[in-house]
Amino acid sequence: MKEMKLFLGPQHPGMHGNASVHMYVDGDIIKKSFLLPGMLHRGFEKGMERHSWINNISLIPRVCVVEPDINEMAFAMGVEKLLHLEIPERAHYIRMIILELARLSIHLMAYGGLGSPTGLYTLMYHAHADRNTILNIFEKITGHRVYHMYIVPGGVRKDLPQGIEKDIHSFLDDLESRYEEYRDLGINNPTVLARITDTIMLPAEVVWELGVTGIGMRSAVNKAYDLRKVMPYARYDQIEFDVPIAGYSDAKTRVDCKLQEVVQSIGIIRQCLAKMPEGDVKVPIGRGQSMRWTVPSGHVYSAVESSRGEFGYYIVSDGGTHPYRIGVRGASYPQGLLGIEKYLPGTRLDDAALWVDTMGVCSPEIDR
Amino acid sequence: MILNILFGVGVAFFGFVLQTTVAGVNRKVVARVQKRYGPKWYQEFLDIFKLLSKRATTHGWIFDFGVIMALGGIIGTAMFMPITSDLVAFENFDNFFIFVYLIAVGMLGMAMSASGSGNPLASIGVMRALTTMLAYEVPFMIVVITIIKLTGTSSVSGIAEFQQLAGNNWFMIALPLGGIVGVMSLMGMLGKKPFETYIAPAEIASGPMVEYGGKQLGMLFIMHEITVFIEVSLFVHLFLGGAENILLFIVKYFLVYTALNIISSVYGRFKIDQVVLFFYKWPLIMAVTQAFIAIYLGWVI
Amino acid sequence: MTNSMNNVEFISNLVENSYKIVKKEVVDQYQVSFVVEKEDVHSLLSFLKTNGWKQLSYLSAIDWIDDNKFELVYIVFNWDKPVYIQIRTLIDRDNPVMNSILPVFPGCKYYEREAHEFFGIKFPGNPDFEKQLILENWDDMPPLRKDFDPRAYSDSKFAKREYTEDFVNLNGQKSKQKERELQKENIIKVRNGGKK
Amino acid sequence: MLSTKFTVMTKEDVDRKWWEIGDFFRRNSLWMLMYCTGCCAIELPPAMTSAYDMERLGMGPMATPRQADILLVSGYLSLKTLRRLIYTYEQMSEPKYVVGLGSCTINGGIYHDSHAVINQLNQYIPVDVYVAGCMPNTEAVMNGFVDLMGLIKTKKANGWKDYHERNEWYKANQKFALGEVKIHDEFHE
Repeated sequence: MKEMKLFLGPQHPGMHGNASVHMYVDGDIIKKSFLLPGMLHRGFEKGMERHSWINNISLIPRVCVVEPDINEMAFAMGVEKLLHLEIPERAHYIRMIILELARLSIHLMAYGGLGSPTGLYTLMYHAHADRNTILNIFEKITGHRVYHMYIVPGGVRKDLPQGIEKDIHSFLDDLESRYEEYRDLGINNPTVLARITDTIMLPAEVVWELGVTGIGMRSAVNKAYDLRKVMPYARYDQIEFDVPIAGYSDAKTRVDCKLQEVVQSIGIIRQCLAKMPEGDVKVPIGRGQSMRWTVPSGHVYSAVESSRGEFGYYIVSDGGTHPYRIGVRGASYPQGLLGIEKYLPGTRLDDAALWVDTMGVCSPEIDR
Repeated sequence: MILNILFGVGVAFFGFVLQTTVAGVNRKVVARVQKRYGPKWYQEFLDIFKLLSKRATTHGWIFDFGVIMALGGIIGTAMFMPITSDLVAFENFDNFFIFVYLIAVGMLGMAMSASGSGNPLASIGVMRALTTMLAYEVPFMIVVITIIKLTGTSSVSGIAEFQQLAGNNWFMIALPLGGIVGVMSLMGMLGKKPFETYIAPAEIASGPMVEYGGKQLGMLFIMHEITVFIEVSLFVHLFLGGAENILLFIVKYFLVYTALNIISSVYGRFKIDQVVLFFYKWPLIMAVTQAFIAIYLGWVI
Repeated sequence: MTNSMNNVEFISNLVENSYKIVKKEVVDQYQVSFVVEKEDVHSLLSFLKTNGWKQLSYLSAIDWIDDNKFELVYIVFNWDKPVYIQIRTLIDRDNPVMNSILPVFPGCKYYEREAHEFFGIKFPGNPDFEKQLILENWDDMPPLRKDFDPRAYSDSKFAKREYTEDFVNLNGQKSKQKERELQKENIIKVRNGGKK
Repeated sequence: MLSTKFTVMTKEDVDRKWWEIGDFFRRNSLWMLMYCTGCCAIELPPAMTSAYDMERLGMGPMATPRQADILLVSGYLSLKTLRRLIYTYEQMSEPKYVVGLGSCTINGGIYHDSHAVINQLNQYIPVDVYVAGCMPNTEAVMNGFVDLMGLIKTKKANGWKDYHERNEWYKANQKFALGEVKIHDEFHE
């Protein structure tokens, strides 16, 4: 059979984001595939060098659009490490609430995104309806639905509004009550189950070889390798939660881990809301006019556990008002760019679209 | 003769209008399943007439001729369809095998024009459409042949009359296994969700209809609506005992189509090999046992 | 996890007594960075990999244009003993060549390709570091170097939207400061019960 | 009482009447191309799904450029995407409309000084409706679509005609910015 060249290209309903997968297909089986990144390149790291420290806060969340808060957190933690700055206790808890709400929103989106390649549009509609409630809560807290610019170096921009706990609690209870219904609609659905079992397998040595982290690693290596546990930042050590792990990583286990993480995140948010002390939320990181704040020179790498894996900022400052160099280590770089050559060949053409959702790839992260 | 032909064209037009309104209402029903308000009930009409009002690119004369052949073939098939036992265009021409034969003409037209469009995704979609057709035809044929054996006639209105005379004892209840196989292969025929692999947008960008735009797509939408009308009314006549008057026919038609839509809105999409394996496993076994029971043992409820 | 402070000591004296370290910085209990000579990088990375630092988290370069040097950064991480180790080395800026670490960490294939595209560093040993990865038909110098000005490139290649300068010149007007104070006292007076 | 004189309709009166009827159908069933070119595309899932439900306006996502009416340029546009966008735009069937989401399509937005992002979209393809905002809200996106319907009704949404008339100007701009519009990799012989 003559091999056919096919695109899961930039313009394709199966491709969430904007990268082009070139596939050599023989019949329905994919023989060779590689990713062509760069569609969303906008010179991000060059842009960060041209903005001052405080000015970068508006540019930072725009790296990955699906989950902007982890960028702000990684940048803020990096700058605070360079400054050896201690931020107030309440700011830590507010940061954790924002991060876990962001994790809930992206897990719901990824779980809903599972619906489009498998054809289950009802799941997509239900999941996006819930995600929209989270965006409304974010709008109440930070003023914008998607880009919050809320976690700044030195704490959090402003305190939580009055009565936000009521909204968050009502949303969490509602989501928890419908959690079983979500499982029946999606993962226990016989047709979806038939589609996602034993496809896009990720063996453990590929995890170490490429540096895949996050759910991909935890579901393949069967160990609780989660930065929130291994290297607890922002008071994660005072919150009890466990990390879903599994020994065999195929599309179904990864989606299952995602769903269990949703339950854990709900628990975390409840504990944070309960344990949150009173007090101020921000410590200025310099004196005088904010555009002229300087950060002592040094090299630091600060990493945060995003929903897709370890997301890190490598910040180099030469003591000036502008960062000298900021490198962004996207969590979907290894599993997106490198991984696709390893685990797509051999699967069917229909499973190629499943790769984006179960592996959790965010293409702006790859080409910054 | 002219009167019959006019009457047949009227039936085809009635089928198109009926199916488009029912599909529009169904989009609202499925929307409610998905927690939202659906579009206007006449949205399907708007879509079709918008498509007809647009200019489109053509990929050679096979591409255009195939669409015309598909639409002509399907309208030709719809002309023979009996609405109620007495409302039929050509008196004794509404034989079941005419429908099976003429639908193949429509499908062949679409397959020819889709592969004529030169897009690899379209040829994959066409290959999948024909394999799915192969898959659901076999069990459906076995059940229909048992029905023909029981009723003795192969004319669709004759079968409907047979069920009405037998005290409205529908084959759906008389041959329970046959009814289930009928529903499953109807979902395969309509391309409803579990078996929608050939229009799978997420994998092959809406399959055969990749290169269609504007007028050709409008004609294909009309063809799709009339095909659905043929298949659902065939099911109504064969399994639900036809209808004495038009109103009853419309009600039965609406109920069958809406039930299928609701079932299909909570199902994912099989891969093409899973579709064929599925159809050659359970429906085939059920059809054969039903045939054996109905014909040799004569147990008919 | 709790004894992470001596993790850092464990790894620093492990590395110090077997390699010549130019500079060592301990950022905090989870991160330490070593600056080494260019020749030691390969052996140090494979030494760390055998000791458990199996994951290459990040590889990139920094352009120190003042002292005409590129600085390559390798960040490795060990999930059992959570310590990020930055291995940094300085290479010459005019003819930047650095042997690829593909045999040690296969995951570095695209990192190096990107470093070549944005900095122009050559990585012999990596089969396809020359190919273009992110930029397409790029005709200027590698963009992440310090002497490349994106603003000039953008002005020259992409037309900007011209906004007409239609603003009203408000200088030299009578200042309204007095009316504002008058209004404020009025509001305060009305608020504590005075007549309007 | 004035008797309404029956005037014979000339050829282009009839065409204009048919075109208005066509506009009514085009207005009420706009199909949007499923192509997230930038970061404003994250506001589309809430618009398409149960939260704001674009289908009430008769709009829905379509898989291929042939079937779509609206090309949504959502967010910043890097050079590589612009090449693919020009391919997609030229594949769409007439009358087609372009909606520019986000301030990055208007004047380059936050990436105005970047070496890889174009600063003004209507230099390269004709744009009918702009929706300003750095990540415009979902209501703003829906409002943009309703504005587009108004433009179609008043026959002002003829960007595609403009693309025919000033084709050389557009092609010259594209060549100037992109250097070379054709894509050269082993897939596009």
